[in-house]
Amino acid sequence: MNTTRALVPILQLLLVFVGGPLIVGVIRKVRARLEGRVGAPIHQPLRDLRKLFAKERIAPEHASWVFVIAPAVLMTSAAVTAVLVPMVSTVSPFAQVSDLVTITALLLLGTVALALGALDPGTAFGGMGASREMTIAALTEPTLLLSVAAISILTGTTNLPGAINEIIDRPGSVSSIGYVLALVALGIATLAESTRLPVDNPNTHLELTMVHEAMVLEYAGPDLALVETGSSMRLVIFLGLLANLLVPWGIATGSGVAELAVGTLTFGLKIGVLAVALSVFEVFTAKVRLFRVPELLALSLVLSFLGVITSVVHP
Amino acid sequence: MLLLLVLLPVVPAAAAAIFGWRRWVGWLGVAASGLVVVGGGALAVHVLDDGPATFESLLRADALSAFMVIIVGSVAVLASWFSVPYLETELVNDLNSHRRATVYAFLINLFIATLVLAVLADNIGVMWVAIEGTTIASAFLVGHRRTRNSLEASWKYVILGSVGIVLAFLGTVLVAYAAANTAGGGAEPSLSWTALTEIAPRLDPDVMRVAVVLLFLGYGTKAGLAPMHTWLPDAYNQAPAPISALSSGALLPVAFYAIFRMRVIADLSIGPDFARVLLIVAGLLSLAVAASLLIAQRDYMRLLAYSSIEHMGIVALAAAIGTPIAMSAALLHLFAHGIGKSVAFFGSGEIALSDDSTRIADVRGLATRRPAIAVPFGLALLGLLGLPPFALFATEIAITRAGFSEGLGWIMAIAAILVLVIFGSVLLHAKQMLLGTPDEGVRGVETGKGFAGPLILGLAAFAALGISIWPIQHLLHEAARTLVT
Amino acid sequence: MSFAEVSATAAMVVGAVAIIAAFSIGDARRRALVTGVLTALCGFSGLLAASGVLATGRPVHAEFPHLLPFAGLSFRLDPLGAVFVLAVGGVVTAAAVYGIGYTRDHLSGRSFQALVPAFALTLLLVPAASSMGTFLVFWELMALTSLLLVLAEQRRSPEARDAAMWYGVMTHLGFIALLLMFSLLAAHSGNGSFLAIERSSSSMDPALRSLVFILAVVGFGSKAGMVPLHAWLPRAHPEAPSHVSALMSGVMVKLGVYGIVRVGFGLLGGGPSWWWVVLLVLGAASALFGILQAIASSDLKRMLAYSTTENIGLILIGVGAAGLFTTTGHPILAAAALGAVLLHVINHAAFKALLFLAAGSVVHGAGERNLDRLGGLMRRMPVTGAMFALGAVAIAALPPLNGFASEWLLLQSLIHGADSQALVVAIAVPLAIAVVALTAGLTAATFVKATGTGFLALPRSPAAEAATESPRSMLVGMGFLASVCVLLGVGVGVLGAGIGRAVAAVGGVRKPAPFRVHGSTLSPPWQVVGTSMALAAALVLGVGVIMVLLRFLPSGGRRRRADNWGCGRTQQTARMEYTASSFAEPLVRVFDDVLHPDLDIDVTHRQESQYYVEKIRLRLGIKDAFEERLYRPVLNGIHAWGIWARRLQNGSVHRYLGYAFAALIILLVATR
Amino acid sequence: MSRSAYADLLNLLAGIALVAAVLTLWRRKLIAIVRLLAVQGAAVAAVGILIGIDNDSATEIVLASGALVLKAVVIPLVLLRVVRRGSETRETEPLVNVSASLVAAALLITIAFATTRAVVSLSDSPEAGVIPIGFAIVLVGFFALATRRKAPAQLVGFLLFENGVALVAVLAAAGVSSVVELGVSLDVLLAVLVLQVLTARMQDQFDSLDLDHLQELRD
Repeated sequence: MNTTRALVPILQLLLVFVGGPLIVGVIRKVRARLEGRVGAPIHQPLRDLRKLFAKERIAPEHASWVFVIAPAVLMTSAAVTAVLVPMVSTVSPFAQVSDLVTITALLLLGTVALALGALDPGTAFGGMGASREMTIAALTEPTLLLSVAAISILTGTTNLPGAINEIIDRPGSVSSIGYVLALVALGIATLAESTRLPVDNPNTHLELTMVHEAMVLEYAGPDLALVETGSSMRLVIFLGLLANLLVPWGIATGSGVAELAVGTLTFGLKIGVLAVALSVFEVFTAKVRLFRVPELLALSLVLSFLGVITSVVHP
Repeated sequence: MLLLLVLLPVVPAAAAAIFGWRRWVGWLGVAASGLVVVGGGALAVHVLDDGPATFESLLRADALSAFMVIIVGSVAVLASWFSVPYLETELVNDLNSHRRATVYAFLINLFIATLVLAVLADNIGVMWVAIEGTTIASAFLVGHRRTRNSLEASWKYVILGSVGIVLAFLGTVLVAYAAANTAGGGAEPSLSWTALTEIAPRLDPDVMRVAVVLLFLGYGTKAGLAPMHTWLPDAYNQAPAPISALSSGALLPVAFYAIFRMRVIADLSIGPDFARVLLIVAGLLSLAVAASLLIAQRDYMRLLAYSSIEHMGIVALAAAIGTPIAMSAALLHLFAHGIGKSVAFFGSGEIALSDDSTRIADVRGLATRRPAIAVPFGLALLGLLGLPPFALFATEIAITRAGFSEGLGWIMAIAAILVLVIFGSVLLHAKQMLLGTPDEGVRGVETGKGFAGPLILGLAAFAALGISIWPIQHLLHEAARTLVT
Repeated sequence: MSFAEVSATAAMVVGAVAIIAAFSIGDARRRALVTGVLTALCGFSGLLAASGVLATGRPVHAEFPHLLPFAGLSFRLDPLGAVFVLAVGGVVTAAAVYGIGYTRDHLSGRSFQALVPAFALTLLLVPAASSMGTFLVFWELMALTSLLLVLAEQRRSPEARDAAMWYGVMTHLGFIALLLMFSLLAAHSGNGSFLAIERSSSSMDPALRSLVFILAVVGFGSKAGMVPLHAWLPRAHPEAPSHVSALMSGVMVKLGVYGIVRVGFGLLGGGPSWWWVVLLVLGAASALFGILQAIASSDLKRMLAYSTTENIGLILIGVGAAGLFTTTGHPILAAAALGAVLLHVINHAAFKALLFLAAGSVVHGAGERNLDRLGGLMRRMPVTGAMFALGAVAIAALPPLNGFASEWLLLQSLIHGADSQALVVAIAVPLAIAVVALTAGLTAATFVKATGTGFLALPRSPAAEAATESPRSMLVGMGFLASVCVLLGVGVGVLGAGIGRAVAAVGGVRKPAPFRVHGSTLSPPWQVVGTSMALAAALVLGVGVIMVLLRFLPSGGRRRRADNWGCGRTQQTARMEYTASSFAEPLVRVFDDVLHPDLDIDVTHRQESQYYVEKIRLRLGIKDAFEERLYRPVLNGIHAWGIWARRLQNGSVHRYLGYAFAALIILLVATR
Repeated sequence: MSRSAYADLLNLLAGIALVAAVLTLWRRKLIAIVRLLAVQGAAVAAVGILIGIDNDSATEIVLASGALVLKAVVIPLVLLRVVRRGSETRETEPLVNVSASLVAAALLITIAFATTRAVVSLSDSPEAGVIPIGFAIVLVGFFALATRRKAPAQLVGFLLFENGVALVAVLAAAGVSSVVELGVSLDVLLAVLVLQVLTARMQDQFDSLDLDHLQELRD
């Protein structure tokens, strides 16, 4: 019986590791279609990764060990978060440890590692990317934590599987305006954290406007692959978190194998829908000027704060 | 035995008069003061065992006067010990003539003798004569340097001092008058403390109220309490350092001794509140004057003078509280302040000799240039600001606590804030003098090794009092008990 | 004699021997070594004593009635005090070992070497004091010794002298507040011992109790560097020698927190909820203001000092929340919040001291404190760089290390406390969560800036270029603290039982017990054990696996060193790098209404044409808002009062006689 | 001598002393002021002698006559010698102009009488009745001391002040023993001598007796 429990983390890890690049492929495909282009096949990012892993490893001459270890730390934080966040089933050996506050801290660890890795080569663009990334991360942190607070106040616990079970069993306790506000704020934070369009244009080539891309300019070969997969895994984790909090039904609550299969399928479906919605949203919005981003994040902060206030007053 | 104590300092005075200033005359003075301290100790033991000792009707010693003799004696030892190298340096660099050194040696011992007499006097008239004697003895000491400023200082010192002291005599006369015409009539009413304390409850309150005001103003002048404090900064600025130390360490406590004695009679005759209000007003006024004049002070001798006024204000507040703990804290405060202030004055004396100026702005980087002076001077200043290893810390805490337990919380709070302003200003001025990089070479006179002795002994005593008062604890407790009605 | 008593007496004896040794040993180098070792032993035995008390829960007593006139000394180390003595012992041990190498050449004077053990002794004794006189005397001795230590390098730097001035006056202000507070308490309870005060303080009338609490917050807040009274902290800590500023920033400020907890919960046994809201607001203000100043400052040690204000702010938020929960009837939540506070006290002591020691090592090696002139130290000073990076990860509350453990627990107690019925809690606690969250994000940004610009990329000045690794003893000192950070990060359970006893010993707060909240059990603070243990293992394992897998790639894991790509430009120089000021510029721009940066840029054009620029110079000055608007007017007012008062003593004998005459007339008329 | 005549004589002498004190506020020339001081000294000493005769105790009479010689003759002569040696003989404009001084003197006399009402009521002896006048002299002397610009004038003010106290002492002198009386007068004599030496020193250092030179020691 507990074999399936042990299976869940490995399944989730594989699912996210492979699903990440696939989702990026899907977003690019939908975007191309909407812009009237054929666009590359969905599994193109996977092919790119294979190519990158085959290349040789390069590092700037005066960079220190930080440059080398940064991609590995980013990848690990993403992997550990993937294992913790209940995507396919709420039953897993790490359920006790899977806590909303811990997850936000792990994601912050990944961002900090990447920023330090970007500063190490000492190029102007690395510094600029790191500075902007840390500014945005510093301003999204309160939003994340406040929405986490709102959710855990409503569901009574910060433990994620416990919260999801709570929502599944008693949807009534969550159906308050506070919950909606918290999720909207979480959505904005997701866009900012995974550097999607309104905050940063992922496929821009103009260095001055880049945030995420500017940081990884100096990485090549396997290091670049690690960074790319790490970033895409973080995107999937965010989308999974949003999906499970918004629409938790379909996640495996017991430990039966059939339930697990159903859970995986529904998770895949939910992520696909969200990815398409995201790319449709990206087509219609333009990148916001860097010094307008704090105002956007201030909006999400206020929303999440209101979420907390209303969820406190509500019960 | 008591007469011996009073006459002890007269011996070196006579030696100075006959032989003029010699090194051995200086050391004789130190020995005499040392004997005074030892005598005081023996007296204390004697008094604690079998009650007050008397000599005819003139001298009487109870626990309080024994403690005061110890205070006067120890400050006298430090001052006369420091005078020896001080005068030698002045003579060697011919800043002063041999004749004036003789006058100095004669008068300083006379000064000590009158102080001891004042403390041991049984009759308030005799005490008055002794305290007026101190003013006269120290008048020429203040004018030791024969400059225009020292003349001005001594003129103000004598005029203001004598005016105050004559007011005190008027008060004494009124007390005698009241004693003569008390309801009981009684035999020939003498002015001795014991007699007065017995008949105090039957004294006429209205006359006593006027008498207490006059006595308080008179002895308050000698104690340096505001608004009668104005002579103090000028006198300490111009007087040679050992004399300022002796005056600050011994004369002010003796004046306070008179105030304490007077307060006992006042409390018995007109109730405790009258004297308490007077002392509180004087205490807070002194602290306020000291605080406001220390903020932008430019002269480090005057700085030490205002610090004396501040500490006398604190002692006045302690006396106002009146509980046994507050009184023993006040007495220990007088003792510790005397020693600490003497060390500070000795340090400033050396600085004046070595930098030839008493202005704070002219002295820079002393810690690097002359650590031998800077370290004791700095430590003494820290002690005077009430920092722990030294005694004033313990007394200030005890006084504040006693103040709050007597319901005088607000007054203690105001006093604490003024002490804070003083702390900041003195720290700023000390930083100006002691720290930083020294400028050009030595201007004044090279001060030799002889100066270190009294400084180190003084600092050791100052710290020892702060750590534990076990040896004099019983004496202090007895002395405080005599002052509490 | 129990184990705790033996180690406590050992600490005192060894400390005294260290002071004597400092004065008696002639040779400078040997003196530094012997004093350092002895101080370390003193600190370590203090640590043992504290852990003894925490393990058994039995306090250590000592009485010396004859010392300190009118008061006598009496000591009682109970579990609450032991938590702080634990932090002090650990940091003293590390700093002393570090000090051996650091002060070998330029600070090996007798007086300096004697002051460090004296300072350590006072730090150990303040939490152990159990009567008014004892507490005040060691509090003031601590202030005096640290003041003299800040002056250690006063010959070279005028800032050290100003810093000592600010520090001296501010600490004395705090002392005066404490003196008045303790006098109020002692007046009411009759004698000065804490036990007597504790018994009788409940019968004081509420107005006096509030006055006592306000005085406590002012007195202890000024020592802790709380916002309105923090001005001395960013001045004094950077000027002191690094191992002393590690002691000051790491543990001395914590004794301010100890004071507030001891008075607020112990002596007064809790109070009305507005007390705790005041503390919460002050804590939030300190946290925000501290971290914003830290981001904007490019002086390494000044940034660390401001970040101390921020962490003290977080701790005060925890204490305020704990107090609030006791008043609104949630004793278990209060215990959790207080547990978080005590845990963060120990954790912050560890990583802040580590960061200051690393900064000291940078100053020792590169001789430069300004981040804009450092850089490239990770390759030149690998151990110091690694230590600083580890400290930075810990302070940014990132998972594997101890910063995360206490921040996690603080947030847990706040979140679980938010949904109580009382309106004041429903408003204050969410605000607190928002502030804690914002500071967490900003701290991460600050320490990425510090580590990134300070240690990585190319050195920006010849001094940084010629940097050399510090002597071995400094590295050992830092290593000890780093291992403490990792140990507390991974195995925080080791402290669990002790902190539980400390919280219970505080009084006014119930013993922490596990409780069920909507399905999940939260047993403060032990539950964090499971999380951090597993997390740390997973992270380390993950990174290791990935690094090994990279070996098996077709390229065989060999790494080719090549020039930066830098979008096609070659010839990389240090001037192209982002400096600390430029890194923080976006955040400074976002928070410019708090920081009031005065930015002036002057551009020098070439003679030939106005369009060609020869040189651009940017100067970014950040003023401390409180200093400008609060301290400056007060100081100017006092100075004006001083100048005006000179008229009182203008030299005319007539005026002096006039004073005497007026006094005589007024008194005569008054008594008629 | 009958009681009433004795009381009237006492009042007369005390009155003369008070008038002399008030007149010093009025006169401008230093020599005139010193002469007034001599008159006042004589009057106070005469009161002493009168009381001595009344108590017919030889020591009191001897002491009072000694004081008479001292206060009426010796001190004024010494003062005159200093004033003549100095250049200025006129008191410059005093701090408080003459008319204001006289009004102040009147005010001070009323205050003295008011404060000593209790003292008079305590005992009905004729000497007690005269004490308020003694107090008035004390206050007027203090005022003179505080407002004169010249050193000798200030010295005279101090002596007036001291004579007032001596008068009160003699009148209320039941309990003050002879030893104390001797000590007091000795001290006062010494104080005057010290001030004398200082005035002489001021003369050769500032070659002017104006007290406004003594203002360098300030904060």
